[in-house]
Amino acid sequence: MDILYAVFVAPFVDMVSYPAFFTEVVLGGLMTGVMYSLVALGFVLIFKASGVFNFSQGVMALFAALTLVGLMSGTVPFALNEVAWLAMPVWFAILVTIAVMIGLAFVVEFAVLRRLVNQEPIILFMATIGLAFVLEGVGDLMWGSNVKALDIGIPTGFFEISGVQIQKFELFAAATAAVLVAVLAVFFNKTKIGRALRAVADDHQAALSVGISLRKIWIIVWSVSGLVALVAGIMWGSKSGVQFSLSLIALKALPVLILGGFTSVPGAIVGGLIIGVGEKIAEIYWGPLVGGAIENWFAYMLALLFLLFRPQGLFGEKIIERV
Amino acid sequence: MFYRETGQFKTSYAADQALLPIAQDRYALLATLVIAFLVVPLVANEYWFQAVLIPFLVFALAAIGLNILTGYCGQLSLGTGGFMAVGAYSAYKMTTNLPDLNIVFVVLISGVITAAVGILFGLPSLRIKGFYLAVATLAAQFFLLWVLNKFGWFVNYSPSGSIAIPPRQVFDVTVTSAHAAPVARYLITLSFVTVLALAAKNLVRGSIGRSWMAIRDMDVAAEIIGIKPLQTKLLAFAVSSFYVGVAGAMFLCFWLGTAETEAFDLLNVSFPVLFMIIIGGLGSILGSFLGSAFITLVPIFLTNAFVGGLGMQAVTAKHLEIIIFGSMIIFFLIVEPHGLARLWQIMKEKLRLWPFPY
Amino acid sequence: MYLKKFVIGAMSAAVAAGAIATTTAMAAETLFIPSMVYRTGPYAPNGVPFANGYKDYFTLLNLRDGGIGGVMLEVEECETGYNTKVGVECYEKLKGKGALAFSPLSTGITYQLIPKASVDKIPVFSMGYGRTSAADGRVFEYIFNFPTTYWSQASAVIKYIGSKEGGMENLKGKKIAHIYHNSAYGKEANPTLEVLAEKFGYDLTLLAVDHPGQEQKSTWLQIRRLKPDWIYMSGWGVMNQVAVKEAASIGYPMDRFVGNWWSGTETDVTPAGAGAHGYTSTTFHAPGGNQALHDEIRKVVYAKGEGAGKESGVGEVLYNRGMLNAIFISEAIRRAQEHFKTKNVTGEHVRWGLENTDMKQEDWKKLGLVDFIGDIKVSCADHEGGGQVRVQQWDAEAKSWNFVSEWFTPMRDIIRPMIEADAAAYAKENNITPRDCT
Amino acid sequence: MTIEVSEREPHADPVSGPAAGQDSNDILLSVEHVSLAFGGVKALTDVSFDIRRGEIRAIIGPNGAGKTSMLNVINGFYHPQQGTITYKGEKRSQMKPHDAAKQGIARTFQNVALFKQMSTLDNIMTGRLAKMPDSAWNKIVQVFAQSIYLGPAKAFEMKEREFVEGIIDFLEIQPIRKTPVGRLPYGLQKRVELARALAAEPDLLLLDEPMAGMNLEEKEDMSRFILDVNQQYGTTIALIEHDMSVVMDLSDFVVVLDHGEKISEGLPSEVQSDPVVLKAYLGVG
Repeated sequence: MDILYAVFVAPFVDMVSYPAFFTEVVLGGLMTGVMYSLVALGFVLIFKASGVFNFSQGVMALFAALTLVGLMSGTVPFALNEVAWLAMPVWFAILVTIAVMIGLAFVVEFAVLRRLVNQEPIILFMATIGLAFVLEGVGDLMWGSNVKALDIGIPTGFFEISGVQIQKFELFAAATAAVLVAVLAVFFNKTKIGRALRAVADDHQAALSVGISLRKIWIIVWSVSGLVALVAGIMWGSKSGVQFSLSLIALKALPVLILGGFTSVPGAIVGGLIIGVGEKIAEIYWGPLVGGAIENWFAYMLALLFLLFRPQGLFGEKIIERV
Repeated sequence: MFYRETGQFKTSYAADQALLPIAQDRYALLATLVIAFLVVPLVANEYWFQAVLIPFLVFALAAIGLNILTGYCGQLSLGTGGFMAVGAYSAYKMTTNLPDLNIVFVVLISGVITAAVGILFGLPSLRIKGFYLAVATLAAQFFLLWVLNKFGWFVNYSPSGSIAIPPRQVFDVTVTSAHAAPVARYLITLSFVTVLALAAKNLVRGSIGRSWMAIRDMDVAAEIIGIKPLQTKLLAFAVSSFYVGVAGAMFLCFWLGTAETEAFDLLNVSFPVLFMIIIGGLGSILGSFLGSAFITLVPIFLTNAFVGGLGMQAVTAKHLEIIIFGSMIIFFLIVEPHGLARLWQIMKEKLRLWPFPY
Repeated sequence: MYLKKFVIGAMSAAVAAGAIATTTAMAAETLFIPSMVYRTGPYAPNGVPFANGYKDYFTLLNLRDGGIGGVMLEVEECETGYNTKVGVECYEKLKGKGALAFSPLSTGITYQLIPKASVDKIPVFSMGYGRTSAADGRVFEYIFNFPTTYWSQASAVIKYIGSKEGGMENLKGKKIAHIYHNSAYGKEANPTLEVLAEKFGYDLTLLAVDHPGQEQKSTWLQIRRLKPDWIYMSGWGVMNQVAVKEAASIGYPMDRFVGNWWSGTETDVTPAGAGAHGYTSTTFHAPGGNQALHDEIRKVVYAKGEGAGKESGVGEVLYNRGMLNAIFISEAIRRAQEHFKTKNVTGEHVRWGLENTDMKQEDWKKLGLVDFIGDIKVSCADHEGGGQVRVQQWDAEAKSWNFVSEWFTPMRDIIRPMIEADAAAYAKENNITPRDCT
Repeated sequence: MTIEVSEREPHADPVSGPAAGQDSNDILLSVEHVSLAFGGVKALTDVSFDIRRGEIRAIIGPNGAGKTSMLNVINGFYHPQQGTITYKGEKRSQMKPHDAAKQGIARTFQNVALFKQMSTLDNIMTGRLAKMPDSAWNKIVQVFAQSIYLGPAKAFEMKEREFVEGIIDFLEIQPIRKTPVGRLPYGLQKRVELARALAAEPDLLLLDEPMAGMNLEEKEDMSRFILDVNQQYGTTIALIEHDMSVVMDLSDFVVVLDHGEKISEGLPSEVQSDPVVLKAYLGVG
């Protein structure tokens, strides 16, 4: 009886009796969700356009962040000693990093994708894991494995509205995500390339028949998700410092992916928010009952629950079976 | 020249259905077993047993398990680590709480327990497919590890939450814990793996194996010709989990002796085992062995070659190792997307014609 | 087809090369000291300075006084990446080369080696980590974890908090939260804190953070609501940096946030920048690189370009810890050489050497370290050595750690029985008969 | 779910043409007032007809007439919104495809649905799975038996193999036994698919355009096989075919669908001359 009360009643009583705190939990969840979405976006873009489940997305984020910090601090790649006059201003460093990520896209297309055309999805997935290893090693060799503080002037600190604490950093993150999504939306709907990408996503054969080069598409889409990786890298990097563990944020994006659907940009956002809020509420109001640290698996269970009702994810295309 | 089937005529369906229809293959297998059981124990030193051979065997078995599920039944899973952990912890609980139960049974029962858990987490596979299922199995991975890590009962309330296997004997020979001679641990592992690998081979070429492959190749058609999808998939989950569970139990009992849940986490087990079956070859028992060899041994050999051989700095070696390892994965996928097993087949087909290609 | 042939060739070549390398001959007439390090992987930021300090001290001994007792030291690093399986592989490899003592530098690997050590007769020295109950030398003959353990540390922290609150009696009703890495390592302190909570009547909240700990929002929301008077953290790797950052961003008073000795390094506070100012952590040795020994290392090792890392790294918290680890081992070797009257000591000799560690301030002074660490006395029954714990604080302007407390002696009267109980349980489970130390 | 719309006796139904008045155990399967729609799109509207034991029944009609949908309804892959299927005298409401298979309904597919990575032999062997008991307990026993292989499992396997070899000989595909079906030419794949269906020893065999994309002699072979199956095994066959000449030669009785409705049925000769049919086929056949 007490157990039933503790599980089904107490948490809700708690929520309503401390509305300020509850709001803070929900806000916190939303903000965390945004951070997840930033990572998930990269996956979605590539999967949508090329059907590749790019596991190296996390490492790409790390690599981008490492490059950015390296450039800002004027580190000499591989030599790892800092030269003052090499240090770049933030904006310039970001531009150079973007260039690097685009270069990476070319390399990946040339060295990997082009040689694995129409292979099984799982083979391509495996290839991206191999890619992750390579990037990880190269990143470490190039920029060193110590923790680097990343400060591009994102506001920190907080302000309170009627007892609800709001982090400036998180507001900034949310804004960035919004802008990013807006840009992507414009890119996909307004630009010629964008439409081409959508065409490919909808039907490869058709796209090819109207003469859209798959290779070009790949390069573009990998560049774009490289850009997304950079944004994610900056956000997470300024939270925890730039270091190897940054690559593990990929794991945080997976439940978001299945929840939102591998092929849907809005899905990545909404999925992120749902996961964020869901896991925070679960952790804070139900976690203590079982000793906490439940959010990791809870995120996946939540996603799994959704899948049982929508096997293609919240926004994924409907799967139609026919013979 | 030497590898020919000419002159080997099959007089019965039985002969044609045999495990290895071609004589040379049978001899090869026999030779391998003789070497593994008789020669290796004489020549190998502790380093080879503990750091190379035993892990290779343990992971080969885990790979067979995953291959049954993913390679034969087409159900992608990333929960391997969780299931191995279940096997290991079951083995621990049984050995410590039922000291008289023979370790052989402990290991097998651990597999059965894991199979039950596997069925449970296989249920979503009725509706969820492909990468969605893969990520869904992560729920199992994380949940199982959390449970094992959270509740003291599983570790007999040891404050550190890590488990250590006590010494146990088979025919009065100690085979578990650091007190066991490495060769003893190697031999018992090898025996388990040999028997279970043969069993798996038989299973996948029988009617059950065919029903799995039918589901893999085209589940809709499979259902229309009279295969129950859920039952077949769950069976695959059960058998696969049994193998993975046994592998987990051996991981603890015959290899490391002590473990904590981190030892079974996603990046330590689930992914590597998936790499093994993809690199080795989906839907191939031999491939599971080749894959395990590749993933567990190549890094070790690279390091030793760099540090021991070329006298490189340990850290630089590690970085290069990671890079080369990654490139090798990509390279092999490009050369032969169907894995080392297929590469091996191609070589055999070449051999058949050699030295007269036409 | 050629490609495939090439692949086969390349692979067999790699295997062959490896096979040859794996069976390299044993070391010559030198003292072989294995060094398990992790300069790669998620914990590399902590592993690198430690490894450097460890290596540099032995290099110093070689360059300055030609090794120990006239025998040169051969230090071989093996990269574990903090991965238990790799660690075991390293152990087997280095063991074959006549290793004298292992410092696994990872809880997971330590647990692996505990059963092996007594079989292989090579001592395992897990300095301030690993299995706390290994402090009971009667059960864990070959395991040493002096100068002090997680449980002692926790009790010392409570003492520190008591002193700050103006007496242990004032702990009653105080709220203390323990944020811990959800692993064997992180959980170590929990039993102690619970026992002490009953004794001193503070209420304890345990908050687990899962590996890797990049995302701790919910933990810190709970802190926000709980408003604990003190936070104690057993963190590791990225978890520390995020925690410090989060604490700063919710405006928690940093001087009431105490990390354990794996959560108090330069690395942990750098990303938070100025926000981390005032963050404290425990330690069992002094921070800073201005001791005589450090100068020696700079003069002898780095001047000759033999340094393992950057000279600027000398004196970092974890550098000092690695150096300390090396000192304990080399002193044990020296002790063993004198006692057993042989230059080429074995693992068993070194075990004796470690067990008879007894270093007072004057001994440390001889080594060029003043007020660096408390007195240590290890014995057959006590492998913890009764080391003392001190609290250091981060100064974000000066970018340096400084002591802010006296040395605290842990509550041995409470800890020791717990240790013996756990050790006894282990002995029973693995049917070990404790040796007699009387 | 299915809604009963007709309480009338099937063979009292005037639309069943010559079938009417036949005594009911002569009727293997009867389709009554079946309507099927996907969302708004109507695939079948109020279709009714019987299939008599031992006959070869052709279902014809222009593209998009709903022929394949009809087969899918019969073997339980689609569930009609209205109408009932009576098979072997018992009315069937909901039914899963694998149950249909168990009750002796086998089929081939318009665009071949073989198990690409498996050999011809294995593909045909899968056809036998429909005959095996599939209680959970039996499966568990099977797992142990088959993993040991020697003994009962082996004996059983051999029995199955012999039966399948019979079919292989019958369809003259011995040489491709061990070839992965993915590598086979289209015509042969169709044949293997037929073999797989036959392996299930079906009472009712549904063939969806068995000769699509075949050249003349392949068609002749296939026609021969179909007739042989019908005569030697007495299997009832319902086939969809475009090639009118083939239909005329093979079928005993023809049902014509157009836009999901039955516009005519009767003996091939009758149907051929039916003005409605000609209109529907205008310019087609």
